[in-house]
Amino acid sequence: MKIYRRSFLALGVGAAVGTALSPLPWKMVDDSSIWSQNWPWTPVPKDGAISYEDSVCTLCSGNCGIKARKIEDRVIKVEGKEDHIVNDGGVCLLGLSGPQLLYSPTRVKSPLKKIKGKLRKISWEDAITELSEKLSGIRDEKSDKVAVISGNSKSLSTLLLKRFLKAYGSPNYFTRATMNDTYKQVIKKMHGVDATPAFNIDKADYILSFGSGIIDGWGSPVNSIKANSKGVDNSRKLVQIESRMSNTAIVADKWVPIKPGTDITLAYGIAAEVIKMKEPKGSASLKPFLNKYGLSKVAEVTGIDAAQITEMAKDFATNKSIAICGKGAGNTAGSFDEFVAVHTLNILANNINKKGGVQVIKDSGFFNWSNMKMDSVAKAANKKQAITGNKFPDTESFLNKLPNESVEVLLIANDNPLYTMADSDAVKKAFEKIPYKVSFSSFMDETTEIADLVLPVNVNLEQTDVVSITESVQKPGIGYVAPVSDLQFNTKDLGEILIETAKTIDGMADAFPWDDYESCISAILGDKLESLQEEGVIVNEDYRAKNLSFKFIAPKNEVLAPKGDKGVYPLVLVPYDSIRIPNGYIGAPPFAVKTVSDKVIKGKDGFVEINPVTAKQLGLSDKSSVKVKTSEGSCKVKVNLSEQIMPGVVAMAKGLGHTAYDKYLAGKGVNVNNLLGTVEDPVTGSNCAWAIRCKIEKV
Amino acid sequence: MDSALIPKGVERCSLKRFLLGQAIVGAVVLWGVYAMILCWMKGLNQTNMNDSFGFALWIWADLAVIAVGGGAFFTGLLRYVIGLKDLKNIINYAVLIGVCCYGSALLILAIDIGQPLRGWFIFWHANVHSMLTEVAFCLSLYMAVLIIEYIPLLLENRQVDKIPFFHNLSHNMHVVMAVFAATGAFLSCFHQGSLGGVSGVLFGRPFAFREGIFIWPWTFFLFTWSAAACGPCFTILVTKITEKITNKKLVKDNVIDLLAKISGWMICSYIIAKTIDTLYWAFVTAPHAGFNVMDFYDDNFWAHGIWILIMEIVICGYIPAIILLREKTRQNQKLLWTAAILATIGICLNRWVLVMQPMSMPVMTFDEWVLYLPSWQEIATTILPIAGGIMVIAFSYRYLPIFPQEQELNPVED
Amino acid sequence: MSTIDEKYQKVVVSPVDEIIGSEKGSSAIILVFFIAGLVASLVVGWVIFPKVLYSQKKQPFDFSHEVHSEQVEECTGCHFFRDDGTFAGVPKLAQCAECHEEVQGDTPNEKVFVEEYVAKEKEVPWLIYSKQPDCVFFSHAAHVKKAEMECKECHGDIGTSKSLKVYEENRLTGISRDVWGKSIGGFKSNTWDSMKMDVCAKCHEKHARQKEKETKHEQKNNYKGACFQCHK
Amino acid sequence: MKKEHDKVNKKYGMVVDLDKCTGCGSCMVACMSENNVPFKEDESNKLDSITWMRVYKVSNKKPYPNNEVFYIPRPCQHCGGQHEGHSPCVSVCPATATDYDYTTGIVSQVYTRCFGCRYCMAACPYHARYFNWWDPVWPDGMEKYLSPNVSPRMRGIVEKCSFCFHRYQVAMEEVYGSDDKEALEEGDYQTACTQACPAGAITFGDLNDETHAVHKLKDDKNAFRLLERLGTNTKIYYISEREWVRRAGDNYNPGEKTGSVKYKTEGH
Amino acid sequence: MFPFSFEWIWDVGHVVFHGGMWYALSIIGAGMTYCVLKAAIDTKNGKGGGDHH
Repeated sequence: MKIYRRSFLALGVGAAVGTALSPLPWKMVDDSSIWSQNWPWTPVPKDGAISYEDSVCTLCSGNCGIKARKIEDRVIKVEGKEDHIVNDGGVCLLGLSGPQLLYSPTRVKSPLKKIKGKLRKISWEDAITELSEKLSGIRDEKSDKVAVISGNSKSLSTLLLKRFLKAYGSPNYFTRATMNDTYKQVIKKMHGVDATPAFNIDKADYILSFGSGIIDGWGSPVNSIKANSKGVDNSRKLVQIESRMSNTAIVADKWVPIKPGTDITLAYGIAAEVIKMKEPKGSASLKPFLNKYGLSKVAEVTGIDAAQITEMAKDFATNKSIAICGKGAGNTAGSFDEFVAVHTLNILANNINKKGGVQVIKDSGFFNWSNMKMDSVAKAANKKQAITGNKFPDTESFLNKLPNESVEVLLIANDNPLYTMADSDAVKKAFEKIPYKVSFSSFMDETTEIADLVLPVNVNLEQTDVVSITESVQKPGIGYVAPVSDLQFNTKDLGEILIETAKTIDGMADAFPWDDYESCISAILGDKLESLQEEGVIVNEDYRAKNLSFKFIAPKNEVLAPKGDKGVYPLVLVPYDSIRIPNGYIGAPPFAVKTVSDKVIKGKDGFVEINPVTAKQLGLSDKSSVKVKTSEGSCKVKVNLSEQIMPGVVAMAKGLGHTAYDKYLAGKGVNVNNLLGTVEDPVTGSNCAWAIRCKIEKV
Repeated sequence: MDSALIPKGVERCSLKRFLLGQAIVGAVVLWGVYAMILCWMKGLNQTNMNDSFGFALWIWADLAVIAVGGGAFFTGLLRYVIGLKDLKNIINYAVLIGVCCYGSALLILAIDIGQPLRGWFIFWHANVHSMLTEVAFCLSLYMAVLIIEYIPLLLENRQVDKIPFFHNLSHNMHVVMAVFAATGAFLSCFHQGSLGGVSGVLFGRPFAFREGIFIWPWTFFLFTWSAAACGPCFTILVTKITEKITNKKLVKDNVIDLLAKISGWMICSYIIAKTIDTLYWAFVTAPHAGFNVMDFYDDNFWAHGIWILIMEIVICGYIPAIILLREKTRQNQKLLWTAAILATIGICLNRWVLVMQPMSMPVMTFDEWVLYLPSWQEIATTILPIAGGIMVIAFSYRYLPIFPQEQELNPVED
Repeated sequence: MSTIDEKYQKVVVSPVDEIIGSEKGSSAIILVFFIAGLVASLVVGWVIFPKVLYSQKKQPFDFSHEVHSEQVEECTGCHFFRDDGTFAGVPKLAQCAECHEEVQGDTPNEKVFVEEYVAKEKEVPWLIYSKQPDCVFFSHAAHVKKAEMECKECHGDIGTSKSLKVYEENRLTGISRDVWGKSIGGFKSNTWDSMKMDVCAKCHEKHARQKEKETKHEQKNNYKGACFQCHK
Repeated sequence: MKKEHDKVNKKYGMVVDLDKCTGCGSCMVACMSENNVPFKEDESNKLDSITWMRVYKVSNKKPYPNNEVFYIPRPCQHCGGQHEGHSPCVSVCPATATDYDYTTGIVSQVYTRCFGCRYCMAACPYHARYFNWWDPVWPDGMEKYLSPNVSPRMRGIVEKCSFCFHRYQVAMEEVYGSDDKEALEEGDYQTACTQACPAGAITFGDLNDETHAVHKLKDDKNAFRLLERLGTNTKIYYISEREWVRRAGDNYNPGEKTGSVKYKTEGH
Repeated sequence: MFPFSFEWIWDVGHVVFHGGMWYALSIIGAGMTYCVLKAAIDTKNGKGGGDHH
């Protein structure tokens, strides 16, 4: 027994010594650390040959030139394309997130059809048959009961969609009106031409910005930021007039807080002062009308110091100046009167079609559309008016009219109205009435979730398309969207779907004479296609519209009051655009969400920005929970005390509060659109609401 | 039942009672082990540390246990190298406390690092300029020394001692113990210092940064000095607590008094040096970096207020120093208790301040103060070694002849 | 003191007697047990352990470098450099298919290759002996083109091999055994016996010191701060 | 010998024009995309959110309407320390997992060497270092966009901006492989953030090379560095015409003038 | 850690630091070896009785 115990001990000691003298323990120690360096659950990206492929980004209407870095057939990074007319190497964070969108699990991976309340996979063949049967079935009787909601895209495929609806026989094509659409009408009315504006802010010496977020996504976002930097290099002076200090106000030389809605008065007030200093040709007709805008009155209405107004006027009159408008990113239409007032300043500055001024750009004519052959149904329908009447076919107006209209089929492309439109509860209700909704979305967004048929389109890195580049770029042109990635899922280009469908509907085929999408593009671009594909872009050198007339228009409104009863809703809620939170039809990808400040989202909570003075009056402290109520809705958020906002005004970021998409986005913050209502501009008919009255209650 | 294992001539409580007590402590240990496993399996997301608070509760606990464990090396130094014979009556216990403290420190370090499997890189790929490397080397070497100092005690267990080899081993180790003790003191001096250096060299963190000599900031020397000063107080404190729990006098008053007196002189000299250091830091080092010393104490008064400095230096520094220096006061049991507790709190507070405040404090002008509250996993894993230490001490006390004077002071009548 | 002495007296007398009793015989047995433990654990550590640690994997089919190097002279003929200087490594199917569109010769491996891979346009899942872990960035251009090193120096005589050896994979780390080296003890006699970091470092350091002597420039970076040159 | 040493070695650095920076966040995302930076469900706790390049919004703290703000992008500052290589983090790393690359002046971070003691994070006053508290997890399919040039990091280690060192490696491959290309040109090696910045606010290059833009820009009268007086000797320069912005770059005692406390460091 | 490791440099830092470490390690090692060997010899010589202390 005793021997056994001690022998056992000896055996153990021997084994210990032997083990220590063998590689086993040492190799195990080494290998276990190497194991920790190569854990099987940490991905190892596959290596291969690097290549770059050029394209144009279509995630917003900025249309930057991009190049995709690829390893074999994987897109690993999106970069800005150097020397491109729009962005010259720079790129915004949404564009950079392209690969995340391309490989996102929230993408719609194949056509889907709602069967017994659930979206189920179907083949493309079935999907197109389904759509074509649906459309054919009602074409003879009520072709005008089919409507389209499309994003504000200037791509060839969107034009095909417009053509599709026209050839089908419905005038009901709606799009979201932007500041450019309003400005176009101003140009039409004041200069008598059909043209698009562009603003040479990079070459102006003095910029009066009426709330335009030059670096917050306004115009072509990257291009505008570049223009701002050039301006900084040239020591330009930028004056930012708005109630909340946006990023643009931050880089501006001067932030001028203004009482919400009084921009028209200020613009004319400045104009009145300018005219006193210099009297441009033809401005005589303006003079009597400007008499209404005495300095002291303007100061009182706008809440801006009279001396400051005089100073602005003086600077404006003595420099190479430009005035710009279109609030925030300019993704919503503005008030016609306000735009006229601002454009009046530009006329006074004598900068129209001049270097550093407002460029009036005519259509390039690069797209060579053949005459469309329409059958009798289409011809008859084209005489009809759209649901919104003869005004701009704004999606918001359409949605407002929807409750009293019957629409049989609604096609939705490049937009997510259930999220992006004001008062989404009302939109949802209106949508419920429509028996058949077709979504052409790449992602399972809010609208796609309730669609009856989903025809998933390619994302920007898979698309083939041609876009016309106009937004705020000094030289307009067209860009070629090349597919830089293989298709990741069973999706198609919008143009492809439309052409295939059109061919199967009686009477429509003639309007779509091309064999396929590819031949359609080459037919429309003609001999320009080859150089376009090679260069990626064709610039329109001769772009300025000629023979402009000049005409001043008196405003109908002097102050644009935000919707709501001042007694019940004492505060003004301003939704703001942040370039870090894409708020269009594409939800913010994880990269973008990651950059958002903890004063905008914290956990799942959203915030409302309040001046401490206002907060004190309401008895609120930083980070306390509150309920924001407007006439359209209410939501729960937290307070973010900020010195960067006027007392009496509160602000909330756009782009949050999604219910669809993935865990990286859904459920974070609130969708400020739910709180907003629409205000139809009396002239343009577009929604020109930029704020709403609200009240804030402690929770 | 276990009477064969209990040293001769002493009285121990019943095994049942002992095991019951151990079970309670053992439950705490299990809780700690559970938290430890969570940290190892799931990673450090189990803690409330963050990118601003990369060093937090654990590092403080590390520094604190090592500081209070300083009693081991300093008593060892006094006993074996300087030759204060009287201290042989407490050296065993000082070593035992040291083993617990250093064991705790190593265990906490093993949990604290993000990649425990690669912990050995600190030795293999050592960067000799890093204070942490020095800490790791000296800490593990000194741990080895402490174990060597503890082994003879283990071998003196009644049953083990019966085996001639172990008996001889124990005897021989006793013979050369002075060499080990001297090496231990050398190592300990360095790593106590390098622990001070850990924050003292952070020239990017003006709160922690100190001037110094060559690569050694003042905190290097202050840490060694303070550990030597307050460590014995902790030894006294633990001895006193043990006496309270066992309801027995275990060490003669003259031994405690000697240790207390030495500790008093050490604390006194340390706190003067600390005061000078603080003044130099407040009026030279901090302004040099563009700071007013009051910038260092702000935001949340209870977490980072100036009281913490006053508490550390005046209440937990000068007061125990004064108590321990005067024979009359240090021989008053209540005041001795007070001094020992205050000195222990003081040194822990010092380590706390040097770990937490630099993390909390904004350095860039646009930074903000950061508040940090440890998660339960951190607390459990920090309590784990304390509970473990209690168990080790309890077992050792029960089965090993820790206190040479115990029999004499508590004659067994049977 | 007497009590303590008494205690020890007792210790020596009572049960310990038995243990010390049969001293001679027992120490021999103890030695035998000690040696048994020692030898057993040495065998486990040096012989059995490496067998267990590495799994043996077969390549999809066999390949003769010898045959190919008769047709293609340089290694870089197949293992080529891309225009941007990067190294392509093991050839892709398309490259092989340039010659192997049809079955050439009559080896069964050729048939497998053409039928299973070329015809089906499936890349061959080669197991790469010299594959370094993901954290390593190795510039073939720097070594082969700039420093004009021979392939052999790291890869050995693979270029003249008639068939592909068994691929051994470390079960724990997932890395090819050729990286650590065949010898479980980590000993090496040829430059290509191991491809571990210290092998790289040793060579770099040697060159740096040599260069330092020649140019009188401090080559600090080559023995300090060089980690980043190969790690990513 | 020192002079020669300077000539041979590069010192990459960055100059950021804060008057141009718009806070758009492109640099942050370009960096995340380039460097396989992971993301998790909730990134709103900025104390555990990995953003090698982080853009701070800094206010002058004055009440409305005198409040002013600027944005400042903060990558790793690649400190050189008082003598080349004595960066706050490099000198403290116990396992040499972070190191000073003398040929480029870049502070490296070797993820597989790091064992996660976080001492470097304690040492860095810029919060430029990030710990991987979690295992990196990409949603299904998204790992397809990961770049093979940068290893995805494992849980339990520290990571930080590397000045896109892998781009230097890739650019050097071309030099090594080419017969006629002797050295890198300015445009050959640029960081992802520099390249992406829509405002052109970031300039990157070799601070030692007179032909590079940064060489001149760093001596601009309005140039400053963050926490210069601590002696960190950083390689990120900032430019602003606004005095208060420059003053926010460092801590000042009452009465000290902005920019009055430039720290004397080797090589300057 | 070891002079044959490529990370080793013969400079003051390495020599002082590692010198101290190896010095301590060798004392501990040598001391323990001595104790163990002496104890083994003592045991062989039949010691282990009461002639301690």
